[in-house]
Amino acid sequence: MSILHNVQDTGRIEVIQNKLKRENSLTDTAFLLTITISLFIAIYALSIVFLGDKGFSKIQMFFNLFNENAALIVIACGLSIVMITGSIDISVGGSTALICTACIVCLNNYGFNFFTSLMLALAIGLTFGVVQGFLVAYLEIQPFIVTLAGMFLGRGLVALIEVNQIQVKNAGFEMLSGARILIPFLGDINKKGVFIQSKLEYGVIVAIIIVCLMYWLLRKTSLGRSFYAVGGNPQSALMLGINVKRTKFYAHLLCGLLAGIGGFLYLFHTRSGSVQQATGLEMDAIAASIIGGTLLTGGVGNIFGTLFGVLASGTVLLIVTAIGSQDPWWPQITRAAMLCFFIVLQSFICSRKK
Amino acid sequence: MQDTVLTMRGIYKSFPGVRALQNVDFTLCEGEIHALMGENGAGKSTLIKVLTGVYSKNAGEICIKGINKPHIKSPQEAQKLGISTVYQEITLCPNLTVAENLFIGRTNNLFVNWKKRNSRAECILQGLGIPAKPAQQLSSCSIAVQQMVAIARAVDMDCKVLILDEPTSSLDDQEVAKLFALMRELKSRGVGIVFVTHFLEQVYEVCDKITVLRNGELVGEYQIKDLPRVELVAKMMGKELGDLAEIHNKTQSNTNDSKEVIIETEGLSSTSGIKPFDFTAYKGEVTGFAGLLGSGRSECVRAIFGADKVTNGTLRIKGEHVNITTPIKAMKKGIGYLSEDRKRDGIIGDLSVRENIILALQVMRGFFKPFTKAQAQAFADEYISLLGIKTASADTPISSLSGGNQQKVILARWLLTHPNYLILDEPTRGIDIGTKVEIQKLVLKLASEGMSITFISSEIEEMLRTCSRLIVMRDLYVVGELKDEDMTQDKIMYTIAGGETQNVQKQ
Amino acid sequence: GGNSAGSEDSEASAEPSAITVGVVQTNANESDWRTANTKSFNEAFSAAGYETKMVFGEGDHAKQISQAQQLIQEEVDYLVVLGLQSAGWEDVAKSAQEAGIPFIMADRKLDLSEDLYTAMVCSDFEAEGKKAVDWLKAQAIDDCKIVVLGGDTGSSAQLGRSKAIEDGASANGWDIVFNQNMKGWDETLAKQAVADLIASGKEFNVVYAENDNMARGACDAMDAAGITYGKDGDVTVIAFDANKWALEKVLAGEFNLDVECNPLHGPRIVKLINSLEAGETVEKNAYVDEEMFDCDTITQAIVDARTY
Amino acid sequence: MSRNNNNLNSNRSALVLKELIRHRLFIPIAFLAFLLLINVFINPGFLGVSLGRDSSGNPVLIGNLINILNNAAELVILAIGMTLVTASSRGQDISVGATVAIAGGVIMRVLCGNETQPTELHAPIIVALLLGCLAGMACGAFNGILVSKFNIQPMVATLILFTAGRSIGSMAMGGLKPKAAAEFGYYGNFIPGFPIPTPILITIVVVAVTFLALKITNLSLYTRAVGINDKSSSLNGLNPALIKFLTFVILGLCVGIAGFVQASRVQTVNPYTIVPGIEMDVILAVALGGNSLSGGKFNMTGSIIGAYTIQTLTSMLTTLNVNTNAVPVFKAVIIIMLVVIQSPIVKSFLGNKFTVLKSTVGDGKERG
Ligand SMILES: Nc1ncnc2c1ncn2[C@@H]1O[C@H](COP(=O)(O)OP(=O)(O)OP(=O)(O)O)[C@@H](O)[C@H]1O
Ligand SMILES: Nc1ncnc2c1ncn2[C@@H]1O[C@H](COP(=O)(O)OP(=O)(O)OP(=O)(O)O)[C@@H](O)[C@H]1O
Ligand SMILES: [Mg+2]
Ligand SMILES: [Mg+2]
Repeated sequence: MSILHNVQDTGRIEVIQNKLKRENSLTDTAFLLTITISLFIAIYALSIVFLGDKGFSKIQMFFNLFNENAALIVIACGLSIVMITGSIDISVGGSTALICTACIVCLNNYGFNFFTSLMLALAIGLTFGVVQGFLVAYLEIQPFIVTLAGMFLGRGLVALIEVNQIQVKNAGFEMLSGARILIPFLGDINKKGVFIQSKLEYGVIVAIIIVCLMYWLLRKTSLGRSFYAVGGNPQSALMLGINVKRTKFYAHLLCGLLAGIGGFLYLFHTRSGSVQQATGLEMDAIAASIIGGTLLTGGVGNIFGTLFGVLASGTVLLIVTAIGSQDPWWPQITRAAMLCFFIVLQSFICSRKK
Repeated sequence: MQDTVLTMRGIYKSFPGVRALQNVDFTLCEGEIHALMGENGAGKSTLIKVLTGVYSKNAGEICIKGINKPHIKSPQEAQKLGISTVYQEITLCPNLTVAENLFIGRTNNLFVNWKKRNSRAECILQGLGIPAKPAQQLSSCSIAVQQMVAIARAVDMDCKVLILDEPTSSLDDQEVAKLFALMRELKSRGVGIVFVTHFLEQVYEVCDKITVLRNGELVGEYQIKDLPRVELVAKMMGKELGDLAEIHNKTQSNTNDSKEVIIETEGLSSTSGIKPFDFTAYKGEVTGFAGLLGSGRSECVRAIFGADKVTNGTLRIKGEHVNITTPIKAMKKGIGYLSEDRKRDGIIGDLSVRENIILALQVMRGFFKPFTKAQAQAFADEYISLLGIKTASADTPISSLSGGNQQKVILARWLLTHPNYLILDEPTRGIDIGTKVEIQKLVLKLASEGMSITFISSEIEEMLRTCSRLIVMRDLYVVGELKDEDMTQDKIMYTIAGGETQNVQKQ
Repeated sequence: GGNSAGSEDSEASAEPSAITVGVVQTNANESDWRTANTKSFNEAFSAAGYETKMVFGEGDHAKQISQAQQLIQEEVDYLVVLGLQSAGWEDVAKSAQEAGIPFIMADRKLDLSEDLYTAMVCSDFEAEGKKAVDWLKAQAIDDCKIVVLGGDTGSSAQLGRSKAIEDGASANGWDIVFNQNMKGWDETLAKQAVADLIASGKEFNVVYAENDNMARGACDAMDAAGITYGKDGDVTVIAFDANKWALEKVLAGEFNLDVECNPLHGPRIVKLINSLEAGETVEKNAYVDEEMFDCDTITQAIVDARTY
Repeated sequence: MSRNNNNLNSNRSALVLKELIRHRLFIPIAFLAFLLLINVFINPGFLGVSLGRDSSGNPVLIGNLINILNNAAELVILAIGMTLVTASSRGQDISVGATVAIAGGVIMRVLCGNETQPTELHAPIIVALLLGCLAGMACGAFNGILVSKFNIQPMVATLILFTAGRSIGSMAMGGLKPKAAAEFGYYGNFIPGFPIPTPILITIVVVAVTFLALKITNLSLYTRAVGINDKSSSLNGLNPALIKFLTFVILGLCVGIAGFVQASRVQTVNPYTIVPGIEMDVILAVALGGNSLSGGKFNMTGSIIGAYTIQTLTSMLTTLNVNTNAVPVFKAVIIIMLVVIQSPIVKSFLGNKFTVLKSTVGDGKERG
């Protein structure tokens, strides 16, 4: 573009350049990510110092944070993506419950194995994603309502398939899900003096791979960037030549797919299914995304932030449990108070930055 | 002599209650800059949006570079066909970086190479002298820079047709000059350019041909040399233009008015960063704030209105010391403020024209005293006819009016409150020449009736015509005050360039 | 050998520290039964000088599992689990075993193979239901039309009690006119359901409510519609749990039958832990004994003896 | 001449019909009517209302319709508040279920003190009602401050009380689960001697007050203005933060009243299970009434109709003995159906079809 160089004007640049000095070069996304990571590190470090005797000094405790939250990490990734696109999906808890029950029924009664049940889980997740994506993107129905219907549908279908609680009775699957990665040289000595080696579930590896994959997708592919554009301002995105409808559709599809994977990890971890399975999972995932610096208004968010969001909210839960209480109401209230602290702090820092 | 790149034939487009385009033809040749002119609401933006697939047309044919009836269903397809567009409202994504805004949606590449992208962007930004970093988030740039980025994006595309819908509305002279140089360069490379603006001088400076629209219908296509200004204006308005000289005369007589002080500030400053300033407004006088883009004109008046938090200084209204912390207090004291960014700070999109008109007065009346529907309708009808607002009905949502008509609605809103002191921050931005003159006349009429008015505009002539005193600003400081014979373009330029700050003068 | 020596050492050094018992409870006050249950743990353990660490799953199965894992990391001496769901506890049991923490199930039996848990203190919900069914059979009501108000779907109490009445109905030719699970074991929904039922003109003469609270809700609805119930009424009311206030209702003839479901697990677990500490072997699969109270035979003394 | 007139008339009636169909409330009302019709079809006595007597001999109205109107009380009251919150803050309050638990808990504590089976009320009922409303409004204020002062999105802000509310309710009751004396039950059931269920009367009063308030104040204009564009609103002298705050407090008041009615129904409260999942139903009611969940304009009547639609549906499915856990499937199907026909895209698609149809019919007439 030679012509661009022809038009030079340096005088004006200087005038406005001092304006630029005031402006932070960090984008909103990067800024919120930094907050989340530092918050997580801070609270975990504090728990080690003050609650070390409640298990926080153990390495396994840290690994458990991952073991218990692998599914949530994957699901929250999906939610972050739809939230970045300016949409929402509250059906993930329902679809997780459906996946668990459907897979168990098939594993136990229809001779499914690990692989075919995985395919089933993906198919269910994808179906949710595709249908919801279609309704949201192409029929322009409010995502909250569409996915609320999805949530109802998922939970309701569980009851139609199997009202009872069920458990996986499939040797192959049980063997695989019981397998653990033993981490060499790491472990804790318990108070009876026994050395217990640290273990990591295979689901965690899947979750980490997915986090990296999604990070790459959001950062390095044009689809990922259009998620941000559409979330930032759909009207502008359209004018910039982005196929807004298709982008929204893909976001929901991806979220559905990740809910499928997450649901399967959930099953892989708990090996059980019921109507009540994963109640409130959607809210946990949304909370984690938000703590991770994804804005519900769209356009801002980062997958690593989401990962740390899950870890941070998981740590909060650990802390609440570790402190314990005779009165049943304190844990939830403490948890909410910490959530409140996170959210207010984030908004405070954001407004200070502006 | 030239090949046509674009022909539109018999375009029809209607919105609920409005016929925006009726049987419009438009032809664009290679290497030509073609002005699309018309009053507010004439249908210029609509024609452009039909062309780029934002709206689907009701009837008509489009032919691009020999492809008959190309399938343009979305801006994306328009881009693929070599049409690149800068829309009237800045249409970029505020949450992305400058570099991304330059490139997103343009390639079919699945992957993004950030390094390459940023260095390319750096190159483009530097080439155009846009003071922004590629990795900077767009929302942290000023409006003008955003507009330049939008232009840079459109220009950088390898296009056959470039459409610029009022690209200059928030640019200053140097930036406009830069843009024109760019347009000429592109023209010489055979790109056809559609240029929409309300600045007649700009049209005559760069354009080759003019197509005039009026009320959604085609008036005609003219060579620039065949159409003198006066005639162009007449064509746009469908009638002869009122005499501008007449306006000026009135202004002169204004200065002799009684000198009752309405507003007086002393060392006022606000959180927006404006430096302490002194300012006095007299009854029946039109004052103006002049300065370059971003010099803090808006900030001054916002501080008076209480729109930004005042940090220091005092404000007296009619000699009485008042403490204005919120707009409502200012309104109750008889101040009105028509804000600069119409879309963001002015209109309330989904509310009807009627509700938009009565809003400010209603708020002043209080929470428990709503107007009856009949009262509200009466107010709305009065001002719709007074200002000649083009709207299907008072029930139409304001967002479906054209930019200029929206502006009139907002003006009506403030006139309805009958303020003693009315601040008009860029009331003429994006408004056609006819309306501009009307608004200027209105300002003078109001002033002659005793209202004190502050009129801010990026067009210095406009201010010279209407204002009897000018406050000149630079870099958030008030650097001078000009009146009577000092009020010439040169003098203003000189003051902006080298005048001393108010504070320094005092010492 | 080495292991036990190590444990003796640490016990010796940490002599003053009391036994800590980690309890994974379901929900906090889901019903009067649960409140009594929680109280029983707290009182019995503090009386025995144990330190109690109770956590609440708040209706979230996965949360319960992670809480249990955390208690294992925290190295409680005993782990008592009242699972929201019976499935999915294998990993927890294995971790506990590996860490040498005895795993005790309470309230409902979990799906675990025998080698994974130490003992259980559970109610046999199906047996409870069967008692009620047998009693109903003995009443010889002709043309039984039963309304079943079930508890939280999928909880083992609901499953067992519902199964008993469903089996009973098909065996005895009774007619179940309504069979729904009410979320949360609560009065309100039960009342609404029965009111809707009455309004739509369905006839019934037995209410089989799977806990006291729901029975009370059903009675409220019948009151409002002027339907008589209880001892001399048109509708026979069967309830479960047998809280004190419910027994008062049985005594007053408002409920016909209340089947006990004993929430007092605390003392039993203390006994269990004591024998484990003493190195005795305990019986793995012992169900809690439970009675039932009939409005014809109940006495004031029985009601007074009830502590919860 | 007369033929001409006829033509005009038929044209006009066609126009009226078209207007009717275009009306924002057409689909919600039509759908409610459709549901009621199905109910009548299944159970011909559905619409019947009979005068019965309760066990103490007082006259009471019995019937499915009465039950629906009765049971919808909380939903309707909450939907009113939620509509305003949605309009002003462009988001929804998902904590209403949890805050109803708080309000209910406070009311029970006030009425029963620390006893589990109190024979008489510890405080006048009006005091309990006021304190309950106060508790609700305090929760609303908390949410309101987060939303308006800290600029947190409503769904995120209310996530906090959504998490804690039920526990706070339990704390307010001191972990007890008392049952209040019978006279407290008048407000959730019947006032002796008066056959219409009290919740219906309360709903009527709340709805009437709402519409009156919308008429004699600028609440409607202000909420919409703030919801559509809060920057412009503030430059027009409005205080967007205050108005958002106000709508949350109003919702809090609704929560207090709903908690009162709900507690009175069985004279006890289980904070963990009171009004389970009602937040979703309330939001649904707002959406089914044709309101956009992204704020701005609102339609109060629509929300109220939406609330009754949901209650009719729930009620219908219970009496049909559909498994409670499978009920959501039907709800989901119906929601999707309803939102799909209400979606602007589908509407305009059908609208095009409709005009084409009309114009051909009109042509035919003209020729005839
Ligand atoms: N989305 C819309 N919905 C309804 N009416 C619209 C819409 N967009 C434009 N119009 C109407 O179409 C007409 C033409 O508007 P348009 O924006 O094309 O005017 P314009 O010539 O660009 O004016 P301006 O110079 O003020 O920008 C106006 O009367 C306007 O009210
Ligand atoms: N020298 C400066 N240093 C820092 N910030 C500045 C400087 N000059 C302007 N700004 C900022 O740039 C922005 C634009 O300024 P403002 O809108 O007041 O300009 P203006 O004179 O009203 O011009 P216009 O209305 O034509 O845009 C403001 O946020 C202002 O604070
Ligand atoms: Mg335009
Ligand atoms: Mg300005």
